[in-house]
Amino acid sequence: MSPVDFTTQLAGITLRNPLLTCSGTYGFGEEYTAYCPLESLGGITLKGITPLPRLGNPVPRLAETPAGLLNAVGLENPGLDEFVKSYLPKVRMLPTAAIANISGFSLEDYVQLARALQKDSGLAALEVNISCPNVKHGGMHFGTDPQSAQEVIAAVKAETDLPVIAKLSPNVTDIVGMARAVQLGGADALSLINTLLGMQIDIHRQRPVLANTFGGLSGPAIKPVAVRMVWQVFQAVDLPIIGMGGITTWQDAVEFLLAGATVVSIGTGNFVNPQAPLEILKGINDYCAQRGFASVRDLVGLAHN
Amino acid sequence: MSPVDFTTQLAGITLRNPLLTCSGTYGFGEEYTAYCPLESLGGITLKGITPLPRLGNPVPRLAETPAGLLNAVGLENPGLDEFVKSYLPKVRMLPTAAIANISGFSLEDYVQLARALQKDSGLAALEVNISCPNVKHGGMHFGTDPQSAQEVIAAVKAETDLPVIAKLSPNVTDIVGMARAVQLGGADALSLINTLLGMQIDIHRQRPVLANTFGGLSGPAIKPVAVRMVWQVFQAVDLPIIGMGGITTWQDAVEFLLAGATVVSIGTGNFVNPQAPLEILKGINDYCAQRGFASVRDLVGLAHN
Amino acid sequence: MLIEGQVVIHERLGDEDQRLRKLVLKGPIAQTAKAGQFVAIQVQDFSISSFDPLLRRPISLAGISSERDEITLLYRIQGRGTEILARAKCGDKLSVMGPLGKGFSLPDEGELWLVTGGIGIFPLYPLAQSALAQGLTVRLFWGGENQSFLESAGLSSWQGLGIPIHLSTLDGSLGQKGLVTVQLKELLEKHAISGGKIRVATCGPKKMMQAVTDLCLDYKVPVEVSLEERMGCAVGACLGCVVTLTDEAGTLIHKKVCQDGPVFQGEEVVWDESC
Amino acid sequence: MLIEGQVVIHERLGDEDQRLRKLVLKGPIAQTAKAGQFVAIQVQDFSISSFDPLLRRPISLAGISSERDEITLLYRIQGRGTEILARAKCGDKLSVMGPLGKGFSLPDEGELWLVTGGIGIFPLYPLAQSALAQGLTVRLFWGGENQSFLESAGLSSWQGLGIPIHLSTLDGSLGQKGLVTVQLKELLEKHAISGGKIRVATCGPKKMMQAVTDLCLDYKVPVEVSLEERMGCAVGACLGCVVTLTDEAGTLIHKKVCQDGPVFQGEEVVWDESC
Ligand SMILES: Cc1cc2nc3c(=O)[nH]c(=O)nc-3n(C[C@H](O)[C@H](O)[C@H](O)COP(=O)(O)OP(=O)(O)OC[C@H]3O[C@@H](n4cnc5c(N)ncnc54)[C@H](O)[C@@H]3O)c2cc1C
Ligand SMILES: Cc1cc2nc3c(=O)[nH]c(=O)nc-3n(C[C@H](O)[C@H](O)[C@H](O)COP(=O)(O)OP(=O)(O)OC[C@H]3O[C@@H](n4cnc5c(N)ncnc54)[C@H](O)[C@@H]3O)c2cc1C
Ligand SMILES: Cc1cc2nc3c(=O)[nH]c(=O)nc-3n(C[C@H](O)[C@H](O)[C@H](O)COP(=O)(O)O)c2cc1C
Ligand SMILES: Cc1cc2nc3c(=O)[nH]c(=O)nc-3n(C[C@H](O)[C@H](O)[C@H](O)COP(=O)(O)O)c2cc1C
Ligand code: FES
Ligand code: FES
Repeated sequence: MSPVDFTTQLAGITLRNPLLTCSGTYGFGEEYTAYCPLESLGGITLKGITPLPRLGNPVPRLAETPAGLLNAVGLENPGLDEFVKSYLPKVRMLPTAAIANISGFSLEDYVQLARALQKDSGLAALEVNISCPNVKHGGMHFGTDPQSAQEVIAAVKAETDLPVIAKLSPNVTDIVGMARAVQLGGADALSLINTLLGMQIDIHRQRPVLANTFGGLSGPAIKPVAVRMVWQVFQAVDLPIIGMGGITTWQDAVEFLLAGATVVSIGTGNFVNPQAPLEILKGINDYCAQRGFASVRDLVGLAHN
Repeated sequence: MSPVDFTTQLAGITLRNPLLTCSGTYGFGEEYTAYCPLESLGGITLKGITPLPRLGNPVPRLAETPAGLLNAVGLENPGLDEFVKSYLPKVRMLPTAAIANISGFSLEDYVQLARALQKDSGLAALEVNISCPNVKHGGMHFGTDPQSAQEVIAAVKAETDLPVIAKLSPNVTDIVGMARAVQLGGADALSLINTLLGMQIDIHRQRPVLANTFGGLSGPAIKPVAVRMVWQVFQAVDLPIIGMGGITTWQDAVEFLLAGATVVSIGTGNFVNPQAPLEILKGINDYCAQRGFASVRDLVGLAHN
Repeated sequence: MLIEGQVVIHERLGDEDQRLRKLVLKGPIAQTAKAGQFVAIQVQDFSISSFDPLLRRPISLAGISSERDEITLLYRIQGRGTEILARAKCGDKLSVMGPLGKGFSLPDEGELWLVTGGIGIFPLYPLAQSALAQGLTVRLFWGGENQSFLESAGLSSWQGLGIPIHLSTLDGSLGQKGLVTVQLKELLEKHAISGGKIRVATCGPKKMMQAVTDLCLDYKVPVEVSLEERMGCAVGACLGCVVTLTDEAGTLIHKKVCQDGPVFQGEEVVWDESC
Repeated sequence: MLIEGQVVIHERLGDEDQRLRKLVLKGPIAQTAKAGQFVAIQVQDFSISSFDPLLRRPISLAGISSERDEITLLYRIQGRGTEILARAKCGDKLSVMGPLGKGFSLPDEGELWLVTGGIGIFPLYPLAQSALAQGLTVRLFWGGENQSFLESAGLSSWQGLGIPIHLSTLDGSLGQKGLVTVQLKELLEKHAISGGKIRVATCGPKKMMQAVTDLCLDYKVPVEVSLEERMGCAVGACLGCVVTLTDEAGTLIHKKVCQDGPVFQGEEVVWDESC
């Protein structure tokens, strides 16, 4: 049996395998190395950055829900300058592809971030987060209005020579409409999905658990919604999809590939099992080998046939 | 310690207590009587009906997900005439309030259903399902477009003397906008939330698990989204809310009350524990008694203070 | 009813390869239960409050002892739910709804033929017991993968009943090689000539039950089939578990496996649509 | 590291009312662990694949035995996660990440005073052991609800160390009635006069740690505090568990309890914002 081919093309970049880690769940790449060697990953997506440094929301920032996690980190990050100065040099040395994740509160924010991050930065791509639900002003707006989404992506695209991945919010009536809009804006790929907006109430204190009241729901609980959106967008829009939302086991990853994701990304799953990426790669490999698939690419969208 | 007052007013009806069961999960009231006496409930919401009989979707109609359930029953029901002839006489005799749930594929469908169901039918209220995501044509439309939602509710309201409850879909960008629209349409109360649209893929068969491909996600997994929507709508819209979505334990029920629900409704939770309503009532009672709340009404929206 | 059934026996059934388990639970369900009915069991001890897995699992009654207030469930470890169930220890308490559905019916006289494949055998044992207690003649046709399976799944208990047994295996390691329907057909043919009064009850893979039903219709023998479908409520409230049948007028209708079944008249079932 | 720790001992600690448990796990975590570090433990046997509850639970190392490859966790059954954890049986395998975070530091010389309330005592025992092994003088101030709690939570083990112990209880049933800080203040006052070299390590309720820190600052005694926050990743990757500190320049900054802590210098902590 010849080995399964894992190499994957995404928006012009070649990835060792179709496995990424999600922005905000894998720091800037150094935190999980004792559990999962970075060279085993197709790439990592870095924590979202904004032009200015942010302390983010007060604690509690996390709440556990049935098979899910609410987070309201609020985009804590060192800001663009500090990122370029202190983090980027280390990121360049990482033994895997690194995708920056950028967030903003205005079109100008995105433009500023995109301008500073070009191919010579050593990054593999830019993921544009137009969907973070935690920030009180802006954020939500770009991610739920097709017109603004298109504009942001077009502006970013005009500023950087890096491939541009548009990360969509699931908190919309029409995910396909959003995907079409960012395609018009020039997106090279799509990340689906960010977190669902949720909240939890502490019945003893009679107050919201999260200091920010609302948070983003991630983890296995949201997987059925994420798979559905990947499925719908795969059918309607001709862009490669990075599928995410609740992937914790190799079966979950295969489910996303079959639904139409070219690449899958592990977020909250890392918290549950810091070796999840390794186990998932092994599982995908065995799945392909047992069924005679020569390449992981053969799985993409197969359940539509 | 005086007993906790459970009586609840909802859209002009008086309920024994603020506990309902959700449409589609409690049949027409006869199925669960061996586990939960109907007279212990504030009321039940009947399975959704349409003008004509429907066989619904093929099987499999159900798929289990992490802490959730996908269903694609597809509105199987005996149709209006058979409902009035064979079911309504029994429903009238039920020892608790019965709320009919009506669905349609056109404005005329809703009008026809509303016209046939008046106060003299013995029903306590009409819940208008503008949100069932399972039906391929229509259905989704009314539930995701504010204008249509308003029209449907206004049309129903014009035809029946029963209180009208608008049941909203969570698959929208702006739940508050939808709630405002149905308020303009004349809704007397809101039901929040229906199911989230999701799907699951069988990785062995490489096909969607549900015969209908998509299904509605219910159960504990969606509770954070439901609580968030109840919270948002409570803040913005002055209509009583029937909160639902994942309620399984008394703690869940209290969470919805604190978020702003006047009444709570148990759906998938009945499948997990057919005595859930009884345990929830006891739990709410003890919670109120221990904290000195004279009435369950005192809990409604308390977490906003 | 809803009980907290205490685990009295929980053990491997036969070869570990077969992944079969025997679970005996203490509780009053046995009092009102009959063969062909099932329970909906929560797979984790009720003191663990976890919503994953969320739903109860339907398992047939494979033993009903009203004297001892015990029910026996025989099951195959199939997926996540049954894997977790298999970890329940003696003394653990499992939440069980039941007895659910309508069981098999017994003819007043004549012969009851049980035709089954694989673990479809499990609900038939209490049926055989009731039939024998009522003085009926019982005959078993049972097909399985191989000898190891048949022996693991309780062959010796069946032999203990002293009834005629027609075995078949796919690999020929025990009984006739091939499908259970071959022997069934032979015997139906013989009885058609002798004119004995027969009823068939069948449970097992859908394809087998369909073939059995076809044979029975050919020979004008009434047949009851036990169907499976994914369940939500298990009491008829959610319409999750419907099967398509034809009513007397030939119209396609839906019935609920959990409440109207799991046992249906074979001739009513629309095979390509159900299950 | 990530290990599948086998449950060697799992037993009630003291009075059942206190809902305390002792859990000893076999595995190589002990090799590199030091006092003040913690593990992130999955509450169900890893062979059960359930995502509810989803997250690991952080529990401090209350015993570190590198010779026997064992770690000891002492915990209170608090909610759902610890309730499920409490059902783990000897032989079960639990997935454990650790050792995590940075532990307490030991002074080179002088006295180490441990000041704690409630179950904040648990991580301090290995710290006392290390300090004693290094020849330091150790003194314990421990406040609890009542005598039953203190005895349940391991008072006799502490007495076995032969160090001076200052107990206080809210109801006066053992030691002084009142808060632990009363005795701490008295002794700090004395030592301020005698001029002995002291370091304080504290762990317990936030209010207590804040009061202890304030006292220590008053008396210019260095103090390390062990903070708690809800955790996602437990390795510094998610920014879920931040605490607010002031850096040297007086600027408010965030640090991560899981990676930068859980032990911080008391004077850095911004109490009203952290935890
Ligand atoms: C009326 C009835 C009686 C049954 N009696 C027995 C019995 O006596 N012994 C036995 O071993 N098995 C029996 N089954 C099948 C048994 O219910 C399934 O094997 C079991 O639910 C699988 O659960 P799982 O979590 O291990 O598998 P998974 O595949 O992980 O289950 C996932 C979901 O699919 C459902 N599901 C999977 N297989 C089936 C199936 N065949 N029928 C219905 N739903 C299914 C589960 O309930 C669950 O909701 C019966 C099924 C029905 C409907
Ligand atoms: C660094 C650290 C060390 C700890 N060491 C110990 C110890 O040695 N012994 C002990 O008994 N407890 C310890 N705790 C507290 C312990 O983690 C919580 O009691 C436990 O997580 C409660 O989980 P639960 O599911 O039983 O409770 P629930 O209240 O149901 O938990 C719900 C959620 O809240 C989180 N949570 C609840 N309480 C706390 C808390 N105090 N701190 C952080 N997260 C919390 C849980 O992790 C979970 O995500 C420690 C906490 C931290 C942060
Ligand atoms: C703690 C946390 C922080 C996150 N931060 C970001 C972020 O900075 N930018 C972003 O685009 N997405 C962020 N996300 C969303 C994830 O990247 C991912 O889209 C989402 O969690 C769904 O995947 P999962 O269920 O596998 O976690 C964050 C998620 C979590 C849980
Ligand atoms: C099997 C099933 C059938 C349903 N049928 C209907 C229906 O006919 N009409 C309707 O308005 N909602 C229907 N619903 C949605 C529920 O009434 C409820 O809004 C939803 O399930 C969320 O609540 P839960 O999580 O408590 O189940 C159905 C849900 C389920 C699980
Ligand atoms: S499982 Fe609900 S109707 Fe049968
Ligand atoms: S728990 Fe993730 S950073 Fe500390």
